[in-house]
Amino acid sequence: MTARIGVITFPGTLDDRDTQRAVRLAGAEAVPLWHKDKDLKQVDAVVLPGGFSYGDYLRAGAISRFSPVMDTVIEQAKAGMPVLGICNGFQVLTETHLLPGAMLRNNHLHFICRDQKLRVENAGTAWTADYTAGQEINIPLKNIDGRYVADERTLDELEAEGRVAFRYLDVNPNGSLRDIAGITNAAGNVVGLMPHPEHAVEPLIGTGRTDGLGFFTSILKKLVNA
Amino acid sequence: MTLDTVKHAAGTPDVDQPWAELGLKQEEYERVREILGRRPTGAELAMYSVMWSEHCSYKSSKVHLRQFGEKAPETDALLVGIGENAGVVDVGNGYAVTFKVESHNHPSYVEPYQGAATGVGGIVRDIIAMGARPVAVVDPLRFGAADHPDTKRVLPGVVAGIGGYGNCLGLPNIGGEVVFDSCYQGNPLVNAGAIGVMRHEDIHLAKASGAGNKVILYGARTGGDGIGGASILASETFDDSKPSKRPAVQVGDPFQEKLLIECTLEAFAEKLVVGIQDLGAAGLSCATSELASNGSGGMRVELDDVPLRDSTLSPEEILMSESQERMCAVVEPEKVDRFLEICEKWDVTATVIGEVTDGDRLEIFWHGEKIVDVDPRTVAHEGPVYERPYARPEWQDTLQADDAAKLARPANGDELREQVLKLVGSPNQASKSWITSQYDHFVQGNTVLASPEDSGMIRIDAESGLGVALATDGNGRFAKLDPYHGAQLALAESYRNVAATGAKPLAVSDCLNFGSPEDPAVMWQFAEAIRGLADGCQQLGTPVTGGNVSLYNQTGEAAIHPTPVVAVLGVIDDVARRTPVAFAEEGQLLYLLGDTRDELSGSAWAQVIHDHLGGLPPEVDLERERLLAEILISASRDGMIDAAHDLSDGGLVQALVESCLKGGKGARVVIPDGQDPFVTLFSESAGRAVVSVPRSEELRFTDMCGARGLPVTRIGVVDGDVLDVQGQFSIPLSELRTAHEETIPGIFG
Amino acid sequence: MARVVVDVMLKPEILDPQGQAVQRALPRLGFEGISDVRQGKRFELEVEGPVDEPALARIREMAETFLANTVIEDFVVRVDS
Amino acid sequence: MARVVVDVMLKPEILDPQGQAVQRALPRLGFEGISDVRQGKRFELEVEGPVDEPALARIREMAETFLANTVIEDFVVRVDS
Ligand SMILES: Nc1ncnc2c1ncn2[C@@H]1O[C@H](COP(=O)(O)OP(=O)(O)O)[C@@H](O)[C@H]1O
Ligand SMILES: [Mg+2]
Repeated sequence: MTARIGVITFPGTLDDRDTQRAVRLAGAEAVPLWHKDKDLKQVDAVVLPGGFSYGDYLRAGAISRFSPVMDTVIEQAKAGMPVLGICNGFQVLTETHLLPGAMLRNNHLHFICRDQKLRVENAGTAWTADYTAGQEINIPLKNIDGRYVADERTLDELEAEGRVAFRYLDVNPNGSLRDIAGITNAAGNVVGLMPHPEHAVEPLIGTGRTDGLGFFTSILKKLVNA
Repeated sequence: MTLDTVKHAAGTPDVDQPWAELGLKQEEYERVREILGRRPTGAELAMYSVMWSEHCSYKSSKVHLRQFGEKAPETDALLVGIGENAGVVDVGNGYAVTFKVESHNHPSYVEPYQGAATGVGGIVRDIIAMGARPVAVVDPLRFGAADHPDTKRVLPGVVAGIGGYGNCLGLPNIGGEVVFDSCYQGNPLVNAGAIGVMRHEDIHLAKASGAGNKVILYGARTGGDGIGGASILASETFDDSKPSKRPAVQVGDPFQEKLLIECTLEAFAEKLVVGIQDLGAAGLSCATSELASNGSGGMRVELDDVPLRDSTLSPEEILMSESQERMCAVVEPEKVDRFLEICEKWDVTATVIGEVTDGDRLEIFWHGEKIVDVDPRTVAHEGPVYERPYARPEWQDTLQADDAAKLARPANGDELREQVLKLVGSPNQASKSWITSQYDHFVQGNTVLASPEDSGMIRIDAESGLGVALATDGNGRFAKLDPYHGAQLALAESYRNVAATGAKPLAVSDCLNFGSPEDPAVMWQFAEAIRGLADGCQQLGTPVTGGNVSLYNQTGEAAIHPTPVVAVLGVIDDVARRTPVAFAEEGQLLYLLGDTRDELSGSAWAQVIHDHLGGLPPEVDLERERLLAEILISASRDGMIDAAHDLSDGGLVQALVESCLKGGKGARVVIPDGQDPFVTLFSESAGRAVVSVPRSEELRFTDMCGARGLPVTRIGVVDGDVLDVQGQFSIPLSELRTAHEETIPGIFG
Repeated sequence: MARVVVDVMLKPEILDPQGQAVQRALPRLGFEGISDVRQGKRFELEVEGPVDEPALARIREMAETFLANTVIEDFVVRVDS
Repeated sequence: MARVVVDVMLKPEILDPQGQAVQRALPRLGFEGISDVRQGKRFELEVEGPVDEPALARIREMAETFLANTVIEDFVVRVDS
């Protein structure tokens, strides 16, 4: 028995097929989910992939957040189902308030695509158990609305509770407050980050590194051992 | 206002029509009347005028473009050739690849962001229309001088537009070019290319057949975009009271296009589509007339059924509108419901607007009245053809006589060092990563190589590792000196770039950017460039599968440099064998392949150091290019080389600097015995590459080159963090990096 | 048909790089004397039916839950005259 | 210090994909009766010194040449009260 991991496609989602591939490479079953369906097809976890859902019009993630599928995702996430939001998926998660803060236009105002070094700050979440706390990884980053902001009180709280899951190293590519690249909710089942682990799962492709595979093996182990 | 119906037109032969304002010549208008046997209706005039424009009819270029067919080399690889939306090439394992390059030059000068964005949108629709999933884009760009204030307006907008559209569409940008030259000041060249992949059986064509089949228009609603011409028609002839305030600028909606891709591919997968055509230039006029002309029957269209964004549009305007993100499909009646369901799933507006008839006329109705009744072939394919006069300009001899040999050369190591830094930091030779980092390279998860590499490479089959490579090149300076050989040099460079990554060159697409065809000198450049390209493709065995012509790129009397941009597509059996440009392994040996001659005319050195353009471009030897390619491909396949970089503008030293910086490793270089250091480093002789060879492979590699007769010279070793040219100069990588990487952000950042 | 305008601006404490970029460019273009620039969004809504208090209340709710993200943005709803 | 507002909207005949996306989403969120949505930009400028006719004229010029892209956009300048 392996785990079933759902990958949601919104109109304008771009990285759904790559994410499915990453899920399969990790050894899990990838289950495509459609934004108009409330039904999650009995998956054990859900990934909200990257892209420009609804063209990022209005605000990134703002329109997708109201998709029927998200009603169920919000409900299940609150009940403990693991949810990972990558890039646009992270933006959707902040719009739903499953994760605090918001994502704004990069401080340099350009789209940026680069290899990005990160530190895994919290290896205790559902999606990071295969990493060690403090581990440095290098995965692609690509976005134009990647600047993480939240008010000081929220930021302090995130830090105090160890909920800053990933921090940018060497360069802060977008002006995110406190170099935050990704965060988790208090329970550790909902994680969001801007960089793209699913683009770093095969040695030949993209940056040529496989530093992102750990996200998908982490969740697989957790689900299979559960 | 009376509707200008066919009947009305027949009864009112003497009405004054604004054919001149619409860009038709007197003879052309007369021919339309002759074809129809009466005067055209307003709607017919609209259609003929856009379809017979230079852009749509290729009336000045057709007679020359024929050579691509006439001289096409024998090949089994070509599945669909010139004449369709894009050519299709067999790449093995049942896969087919379609690719094409197009220009969006003028719109990008007027409105850089939207012009460039809609350029990407247009080329991608051509790829979808062939039945393929688009998998990558490239963007060969040319701007005026880097430090000109208008370039600061145009370049950032163009780059943001290409990125904004392509990124949102989910297409990795894997290559392109950025060239600055003051000849492009008022005429930047924004070319965009795309690649798509499909199975052989999925190839679709733009053709309407099967009487009773339905014509479905789907995608964005039709608005008043890009119909300056039609508003002349609408306002001046038919309704004077109407404001002719139609935007000539089209705004792109990449989100809509992404939906269009997905819903079209889903419809293809369910075999719902008989024929398909994208809507680009000339909008519905083009789509309906081309579909009908290519098909077996006629077509009947109810224009009232076209979904509009602006309810005040006249029928002429609807026919001419260039609203983006629209497609037209021909679908069997019993499959229409399923087709519409798929569109609905993707929130795409879709409407049946007509059907294929068993006649041979294209008939268009408005409010129940017939406003168009034409033979579609006369609109789409039997437009005017001109044999424009051409003549070698008098100044060509003077230009060619003005050789770079007279220019002062660096006299010692210190001067060489200084010029190397100047060269690699000049806008044309500097790193373009400020630009390319605004493009997504990774989306779709199949990118093997992306800029800055010799060519972009995409994996198309994860199981076997089958992949394709694409490079685009053009050198307007060489083409100005000698358009015939300049075009061949562009082909040779692109071909070499593909081979350098380990892929076998298969086929060619091109985008021919020139000045006004009404100038005999420009026409000569154009004719020569095509002759050169067609001869070159014949010799290299790579057929031209399609392309695009952009004329009238000139300001007043001043034309741009003739700029044929050539894209070469290659295939690689296993992307695991690809060769990158980076020197990554200390101790590996550097070999220079090919012959270096004293060829500095038209070079980057002549431009950067002396602002000079004159003389003859480097010699072309296509047999040598073919041999070099074979060696590079074999060496890659058999694991004999770990890095390769072709030599082109900037010569050997430019290639060394790029490969060192990419790999973060220095090199110790020895100038071969008896060679002039300056010529060795800066010459732009064609047919060359530099490779990095593991010591264990040295003998095998040099033996192979020797056996096949390719000159091979050991020139150094990968080592340290300095580029050291022994006995001449030495430059730390950090200093090279600063020079190379800070120029572009310094100007545009 | 009436038009209702919703203005959405970043909260004052949130960094607005777009506004800043505009402000920094102004002196170069020869425009002096602008001490701050903020860039926000303006929505023009065409409302069917009367724009009475219930209608405005609904639009305020729409702005609050959808047009603005109140974590980072403030908004103002007003009837265009 | 006075505040001048510059509203920049796409010309009516130009496609506004953002506004369309918002409008299409509204019924799904339960907001009916909005027949059109256009999305534009709002700039708030803090002006040093008096906002007299010459100052406004300069700001209009700034809007025309810089804040708006008049190929596709219209703008309105007004003093915020
Ligand atoms: N420079 C060229 N080289 C080869 N083929 C060309 C060239 N220019 C145009 N063509 C071919 O002529 C046909 C018509 O071109 P075009 O009208 O631009 O196609 P579309 O409207 O589908 O973009 C296409 O098949 C195109 O590939
Ligand atoms: Mg086409």
